[in-house]
Amino acid sequence: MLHTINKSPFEKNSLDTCLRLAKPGSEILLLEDGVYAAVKGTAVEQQVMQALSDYTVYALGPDLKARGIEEKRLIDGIEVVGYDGFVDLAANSERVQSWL
Amino acid sequence: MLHTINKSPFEKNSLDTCLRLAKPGSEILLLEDGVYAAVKGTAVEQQVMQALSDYTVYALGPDLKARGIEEKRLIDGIEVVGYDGFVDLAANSERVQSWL
Amino acid sequence: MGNGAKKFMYVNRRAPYGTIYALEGLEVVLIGAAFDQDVCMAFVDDGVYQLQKGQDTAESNMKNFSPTYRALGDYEVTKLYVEKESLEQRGMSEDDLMELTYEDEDDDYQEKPSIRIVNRGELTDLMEQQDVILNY
Amino acid sequence: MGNGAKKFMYVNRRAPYGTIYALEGLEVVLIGAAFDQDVCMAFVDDGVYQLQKGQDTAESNMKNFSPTYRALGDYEVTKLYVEKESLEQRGMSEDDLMELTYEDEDDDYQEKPSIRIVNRGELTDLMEQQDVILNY
Amino acid sequence: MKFGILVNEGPYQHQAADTAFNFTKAALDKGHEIVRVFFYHDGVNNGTRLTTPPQDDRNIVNQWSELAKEHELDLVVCVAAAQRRGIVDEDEAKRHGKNADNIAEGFRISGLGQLIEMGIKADRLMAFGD
Amino acid sequence: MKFGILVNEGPYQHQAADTAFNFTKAALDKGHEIVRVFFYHDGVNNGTRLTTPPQDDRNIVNQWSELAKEHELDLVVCVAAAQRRGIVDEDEAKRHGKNADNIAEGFRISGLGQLIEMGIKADRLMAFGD
Repeated sequence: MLHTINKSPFEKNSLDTCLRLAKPGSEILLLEDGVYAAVKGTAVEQQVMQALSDYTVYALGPDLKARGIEEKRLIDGIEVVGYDGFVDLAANSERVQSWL
Repeated sequence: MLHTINKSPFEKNSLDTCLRLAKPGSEILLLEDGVYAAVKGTAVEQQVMQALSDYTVYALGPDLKARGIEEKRLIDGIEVVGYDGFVDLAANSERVQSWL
Repeated sequence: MGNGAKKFMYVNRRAPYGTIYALEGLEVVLIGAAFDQDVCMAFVDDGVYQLQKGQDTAESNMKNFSPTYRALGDYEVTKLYVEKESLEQRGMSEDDLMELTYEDEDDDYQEKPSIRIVNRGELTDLMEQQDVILNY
Repeated sequence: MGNGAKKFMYVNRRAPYGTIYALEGLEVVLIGAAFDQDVCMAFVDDGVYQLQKGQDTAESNMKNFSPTYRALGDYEVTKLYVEKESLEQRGMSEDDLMELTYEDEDDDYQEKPSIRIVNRGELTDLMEQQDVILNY
Repeated sequence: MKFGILVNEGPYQHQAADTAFNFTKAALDKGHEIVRVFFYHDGVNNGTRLTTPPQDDRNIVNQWSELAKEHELDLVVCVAAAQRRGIVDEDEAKRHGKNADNIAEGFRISGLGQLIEMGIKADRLMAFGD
Repeated sequence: MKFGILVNEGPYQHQAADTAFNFTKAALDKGHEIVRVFFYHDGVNNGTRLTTPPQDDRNIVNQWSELAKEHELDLVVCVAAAQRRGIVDEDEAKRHGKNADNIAEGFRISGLGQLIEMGIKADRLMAFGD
């Protein structure tokens, strides 16, 4: 199952709720302002690193670039995908939950 | 100075930021979904009780009623005002900061 | 419910009135009821506030749509899952929520409660059983 | 600046692109610069992301408005206060921010930095000195 | 006392549009002056006459139009924000080759300078948004 | 594979409107089918032809209209949400006594049932919003 998060973890509670309710083994895609959760050294870094042991975490490349986040600043283990990869993730999951 | 907060403290970071930056002695008005911070027994109760020692905290009555929150459920010390009281608070403060 | 019925879950995470998502989300559920699918609703985070008793919008001049939740049973929307952790974080219990019921046609039309308090693990399992999840 | 000038502070608390507030907020600042008031900007919470270096929107097909911040100096908007605590929470330092400067007409047009890192207490004091605070 | 009112969100989606109206009405009832109501961001969507909300709900656009008529309020829709979102008066329609306009009674379209001017003239600027 | 696309926010204010478009385009490029694009909540505001964004910015409404033409997309604006927000086609204008309409090319106004039907027909329903 694919979960998407499009909110900054510093502004809204979407990441918290997703991590509380997503089944281990699920895929999580960070996009729009949600990509800020993927960056090293932030106040949510531990939470995201913990999540990486339960989930596969992706971040949307075009949204990282728009926000000036270079890939080397990402937490190890987070995979970058484009819109085509987003489509593949959705197609390959049985269902999608957007934590709007 | 009057600070207004219209967001739920469980959904957004507006309350946190307001309490970090508002000068002690200021007035804080909770309105719209912000009124949920005024209720007893929630996960932010301690934070709000602490705030009451530094600030005067108000909640907008019409927004409490819309959401089914009876006044007896409010944290002691929070004052309820109507739209007319909101106008008075704004008029009596030197400036207003809306933490949108 | 037909054999080809899909499982729809409407996840409500927003408080009522501050934004319109709760009201317009409810409109989807009511329309959807005519399509003979397997429908349930989940109330998570601030979504639990939608079910708060005693809403009165007279002074704020908005439309009070809370009575509509009582109609859900008649539309055969009978599974309203409320996350226990979300209630607790907000200092609420089932007593704070509206009493919502439905008549169980498979059990001599007995009146039964629609609200079911579930913990996070149960909600996770429920989500995994769905075909379509709509989040407001 | 006239004697009757008011002190305006534009408080930016949102990330760029996810919503339009940053872009349209900047448009207010640029227009406001023509009114000869005492203007400053504050960057708090996700607002600090607006000043991140190296923004490139080609693949997301949005308008990259970050170059506009470089024009602020020419509009005599020279006080950009960035909250230290907000940077730290996001694992950022001044090195991550665009280099924004202005020419100080009171000091032989020397080029000086517009960004000033302030702590929460300093920002509190600055807010208390304003006449008008606009929050995006 | 002179209030300036800034509305940043459209009708119905966010309560901000309602709160702005209720505040404005309460301020007028108390004898205060409203320098201007400025609609910015999605707030410009409060200025369309094409809404038809359900009959058992409030009509946010008409409420503003009526309050403006009664108190000679200056309701200003930001032109730049309106162009992005499709709020158009007769002049704007002509200027951009549109074959229709949708501005509501009592609203006018003008520049962002009107917001700054409102901030200068008003004793208090009140912002309502998301 | 069949995708259904739900758009819950208007153009420009939230990136959701852009993400929905970029996803839809990418899905089509990969040979997937788009059952329908349904515009709900403020998302209905994507369906007005009266926008004139700055020339150096993308035109979100036209992007949808052009993509719809190219791929015969079904762009549906929810009637109830549209009535609250003032998105109107010729029929709706007549029905509610409005003297103008503003629907953009390639969009049609219809009921919420089209959203449910899209959820039933599509293999995946993708929601984009705030």
